[in-house]
Amino acid sequence: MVKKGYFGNWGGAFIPEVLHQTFAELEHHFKTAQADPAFWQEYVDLMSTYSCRPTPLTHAENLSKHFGGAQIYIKREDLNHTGAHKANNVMGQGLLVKRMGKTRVIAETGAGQHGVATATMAAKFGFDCTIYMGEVDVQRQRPNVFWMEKMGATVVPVRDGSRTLKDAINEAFRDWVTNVDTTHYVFGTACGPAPFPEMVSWFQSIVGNEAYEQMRIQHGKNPARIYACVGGGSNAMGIFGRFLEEEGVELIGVEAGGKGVETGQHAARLCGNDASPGVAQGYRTMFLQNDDGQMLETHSVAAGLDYVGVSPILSDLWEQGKVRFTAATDQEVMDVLDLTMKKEGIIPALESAHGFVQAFKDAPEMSTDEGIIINMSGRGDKDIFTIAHAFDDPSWKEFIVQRAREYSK
Amino acid sequence: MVKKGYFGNWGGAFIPEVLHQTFAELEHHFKTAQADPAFWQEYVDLMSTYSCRPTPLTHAENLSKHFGGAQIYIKREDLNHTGAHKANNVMGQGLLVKRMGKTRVIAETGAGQHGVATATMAAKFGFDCTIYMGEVDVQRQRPNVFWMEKMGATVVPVRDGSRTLKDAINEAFRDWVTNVDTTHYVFGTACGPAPFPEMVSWFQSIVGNEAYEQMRIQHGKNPARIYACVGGGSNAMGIFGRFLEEEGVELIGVEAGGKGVETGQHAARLCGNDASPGVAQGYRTMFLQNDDGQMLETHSVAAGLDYVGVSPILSDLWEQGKVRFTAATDQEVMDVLDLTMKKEGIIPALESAHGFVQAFKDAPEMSTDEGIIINMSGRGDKDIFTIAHAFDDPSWKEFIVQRAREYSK
Amino acid sequence: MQLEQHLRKSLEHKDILLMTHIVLGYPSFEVNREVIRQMVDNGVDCIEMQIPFSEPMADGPVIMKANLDSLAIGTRVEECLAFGKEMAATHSIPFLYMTYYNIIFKYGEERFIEACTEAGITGLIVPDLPPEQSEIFFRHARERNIAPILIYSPTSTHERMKELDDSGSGFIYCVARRGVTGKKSDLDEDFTSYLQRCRAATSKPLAVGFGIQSADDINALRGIADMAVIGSQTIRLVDEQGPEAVGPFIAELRG
Amino acid sequence: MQLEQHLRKSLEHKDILLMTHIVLGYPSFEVNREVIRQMVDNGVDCIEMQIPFSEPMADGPVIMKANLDSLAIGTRVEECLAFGKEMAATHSIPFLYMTYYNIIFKYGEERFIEACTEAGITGLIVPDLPPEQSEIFFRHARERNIAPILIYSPTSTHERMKELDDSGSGFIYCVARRGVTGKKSDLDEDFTSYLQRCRAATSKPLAVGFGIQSADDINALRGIADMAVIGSQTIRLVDEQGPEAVGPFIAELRG
Ligand SMILES: Cc1ncc(COP(=O)(O)O)c(C=O)c1O
Ligand SMILES: Cc1ncc(COP(=O)(O)O)c(C=O)c1O
Repeated sequence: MVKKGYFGNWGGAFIPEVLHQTFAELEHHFKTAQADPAFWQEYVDLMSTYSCRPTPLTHAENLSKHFGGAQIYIKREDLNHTGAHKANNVMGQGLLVKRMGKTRVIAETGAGQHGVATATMAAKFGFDCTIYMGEVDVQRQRPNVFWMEKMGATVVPVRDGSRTLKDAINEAFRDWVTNVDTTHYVFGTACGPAPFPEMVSWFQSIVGNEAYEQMRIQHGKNPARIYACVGGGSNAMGIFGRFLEEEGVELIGVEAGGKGVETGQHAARLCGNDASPGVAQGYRTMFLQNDDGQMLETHSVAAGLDYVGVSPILSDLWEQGKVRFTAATDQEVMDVLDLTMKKEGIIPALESAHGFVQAFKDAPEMSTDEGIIINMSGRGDKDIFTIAHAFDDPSWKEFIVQRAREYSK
Repeated sequence: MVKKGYFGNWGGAFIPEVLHQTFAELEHHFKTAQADPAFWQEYVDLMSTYSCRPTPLTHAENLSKHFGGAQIYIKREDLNHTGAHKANNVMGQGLLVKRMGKTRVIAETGAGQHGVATATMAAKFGFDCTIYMGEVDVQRQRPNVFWMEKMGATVVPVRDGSRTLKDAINEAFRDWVTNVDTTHYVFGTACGPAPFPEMVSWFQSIVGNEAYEQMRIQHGKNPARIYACVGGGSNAMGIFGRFLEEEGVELIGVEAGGKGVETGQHAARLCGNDASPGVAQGYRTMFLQNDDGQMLETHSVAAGLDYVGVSPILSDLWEQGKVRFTAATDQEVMDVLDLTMKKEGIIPALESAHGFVQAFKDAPEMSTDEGIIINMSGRGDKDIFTIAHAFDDPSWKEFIVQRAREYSK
Repeated sequence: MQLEQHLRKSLEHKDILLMTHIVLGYPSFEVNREVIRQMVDNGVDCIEMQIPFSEPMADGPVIMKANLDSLAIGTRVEECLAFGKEMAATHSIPFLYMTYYNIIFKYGEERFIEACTEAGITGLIVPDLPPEQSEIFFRHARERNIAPILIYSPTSTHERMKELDDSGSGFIYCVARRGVTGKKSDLDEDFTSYLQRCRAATSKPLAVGFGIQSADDINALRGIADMAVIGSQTIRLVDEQGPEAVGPFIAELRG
Repeated sequence: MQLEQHLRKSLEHKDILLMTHIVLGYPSFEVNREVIRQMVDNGVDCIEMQIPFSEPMADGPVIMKANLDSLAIGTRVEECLAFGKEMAATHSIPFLYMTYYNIIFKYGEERFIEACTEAGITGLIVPDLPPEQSEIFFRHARERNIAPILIYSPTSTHERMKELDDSGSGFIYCVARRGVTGKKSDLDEDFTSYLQRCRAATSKPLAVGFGIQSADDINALRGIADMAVIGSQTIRLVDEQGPEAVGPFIAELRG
């Protein structure tokens, strides 16, 4: 028998005692909500009136023709309110927070997407909100910080450790253990202590449920393959969920290959050789760590994939061979971004573009009556500072320099 | 009898002879498409798989409570692909271009939204694309220029006249008369020579059609009032259309009051005293012009409202007293933006925020069982450079200066 | 018929006429005056004086800039009308106004035509006013013997040309190619067959404009057109070499 | 029962015991050695040595920084184990390791406990390891007489306290308040009733930690707790005044 909160060898809830009671309550409310069809209906209604669910499934005809193989479909999580799938999880947790009677939410954020989504949800539900964000990420994602603050949230730059996502998580936990009575920690991905992996995956399952129906209508049958980028794993779990038990649907998770999985500068947990089983940030999974169990620095052009751990549910699916894992390098991501914009007029987030990379590698080998879905977890136009920078765009640089000149006067 | 292409005293097609034939063809294809239910179905299908139509109608419960009057509903055009209602018009015209067998599209753009939408459509349909944009706007909207270019479009900065929207329109016409055989000019709003005002309004009517149904379901009856900002007038025509013949629905168009309608620094055509009937850019309407008929400079914090003319259809509705026109100042817009973000977690475009201003003035006086709709024509997060600047945000400035320092090295 | 008759008379002893173009108030009325004098002295047959407009949609960069610069130094419509009157009184060739419709519309169509009559102006070129769009304007113009000049383009069908012929008078302005003023046109085979189409549609004299820049261009028009229109080229010349360069340039064109 | 017996013996002639905390390798093992010597010499009853971890989630800024700085200069787990062995051999008081679970997990739970036994370590504090999460760890620890110290918090219910009591041994570490290490706690009425709840749930000695900083704090614990834990305060002291300040500080605490 698998232990509560575990997925095979992975998961669990490695939490300080002070959180024990709050996790018990969270678990209780989550399970009650899960068993209550009215809750899910409330969630779906909220998402369809406040965000734009169901999000479309776009048949990328030009890309399909370009590669001459599989029919490529793109699940458009970019069209969610706040621009990414993060909204699904956050709004769902918002409803739970209301049920739990708490008045304050906190969250970690890397790319800033989850922070913006949480600040948005807090504004909508009238919660106080504090967002923890590594100082490095605050610097590279200033626009997101601006919006979070405008939405009424307090953004706390985290100056410890690698000053990125994992440090923001640690800091959020420190807040939580201090303010546990009033506060819910809105975990941003399918990681962390149980029940977060399961709960986040449950809220995100709305993506796969929609895609399943849409694919039947638009393609007439199940997809042969489904691609999703894997940071913490929430968008992947979201789209994979409904298809896990379907025959003949291959699921592919794409991790951040950074400068190459052989360089050590990446965030490939399940497809490289640098990760090993470990326990940190409250859960057991494959971590990028050294022999002593100290976490390593990671690298990706996509802040949202730049993380040491991965969903324990995905570690389990990996171990069972139910999901194939690959990596996309920063360079491949930029190339694919370029192609996708030019061919389809669609701007994937840097994170999402990782899924596109592998899909584009595989599509030409497939037959034209097979369909594949790429989960486009978010939109890239929020990443203008990163993307314009990565493309080394001269007029962008000139624009920034000129703006700065005005501000320095 | 009203003349073809006229709306009361307004409209017409004041075009150089070289365009006569192409307008005849455009008119023909438009009328054929309009009479063909399959065309509209193709359009709706495209919009629901490529963009996310129907866009939601969000009940802004917090704002409604805050003002204690009418129930405020927000029509979420911000959730369209590319972030504004502009996509509706552009994708519709894209389908017409395909029917006409042309291979190249051009467009003017002010805020950049219409340019981005057109570049996106061109990428999707495989058209060549050139976007004309006033040099002033190129400078203030560089991120949009970056995306247009990445989507494969050529962006031409227009250095004549006031170097803003109207000059971009003139330049687009110059291109069109030169390349009329291959090229369609994707006019961005419900202005310009006939059949553009009618055609753009037709494509945008999808907004009001949806809102009509959604309001019945969510509010149980028609709204008492509907608010929309008015630049050229396309989003206003879009949401007003379905309700024009409905009893008891007041329609309110909100123009750019800039620094105040009494200061001369505004773009209030229908609600101030500075405009008079005129003919320019191919159509007859109320223009901001001097006694000689020379166009005046306009001002608005919202580039998309910063325009001398207005839809001839709206001039007609104004003359008939069927739409009430008011103005919102730059300052009112910033205040309302702040409130809306904090209360609802929603970021209206600066343009759209004009509609919110008037709605918030009126709502407290209304009864709680009345409903109002605000058309949120676009999202504000694309305007980060303008909004952060307008809020005079110190950490934003610091961020820009620091970025520039890296680029100046 | 005043204008057409005038042109036909000139055509009795010339195989091709020359119409030139200036933008009023650019760079100044004084320079306009001098340029016109040199044009008339060197055998120009007809002059179109453009009243500047802030939105010169059908003009290319040279004329557009002249429009905007003229307005920038404060040129007013009344001044243009007064200047036109002075020119018509001073010189014996026909003078026309070219402008965009809004200038006329805003001034009042009847009032504007009245002013033309008073000034001795013989024709009006309004590139953004197709005949369908203002019945009043065309009626008044014809009643007052001010020729509304209509424009043919290579994209015009035969039917359209006939229609335009019915509404216009004075002459037909054939634009040599698609596009705006100022860029050189290829006067090639396609062009010749286009002009044949024009000739077949109207019995009015044919003027050809857009990109006519040299004696060679004018020679190419001899026999197929009745009048050549020099637009942007003289503006460029004045910009670069001053008004005194205009006389020799025209003389050279006249051959 | 080794550790608990040891503490009970000490409690026979002291009304409250003192446990102190150091982060291994911070600022260096040499300083650790000196600090421990001074602690022992001045009457500390028990020392928890923290093996640094890169993600010290339950620690406040002072101890967190010490963890990260120690790792930054290259501190390895093996070194920590060797140092612990040296200390246990040198001094006669009980030594514990405090660390996060991943250090133990990665080392191998059995192997780690083996190493503790060999080093003469008597207890283990693992703040992110609730008893449910590793049956193996708790079983092995108890078998090898290494006390797994469990933690009570003000949010723990009576049932939970009983459960924890069943799995832990040595003593119960009662955290004085919600939050992380390093900030002062109010030892007020709520706190007293919390400690009464703790006492009712276990017969093990009660240690109180988190924000205990002064002789006054320790006095407040007399009679309601068995051991006071000084954490961040000595690290601050060493940072600011050097290791030689530790002896006098402890002496003063002991009163
Ligand atoms: C757009 C987008 N996609 C993907 C991710 C990665 O998260 P996950 O793997 O949980 O979907 C992020 C995280 O910030 C994101 O912003
Ligand atoms: C978001 C948005 N709203 C409104 C407008 C104004 O245009 P219209 O009046 O045609 O809706 C624009 C124009 O760029 C826009 O971008």
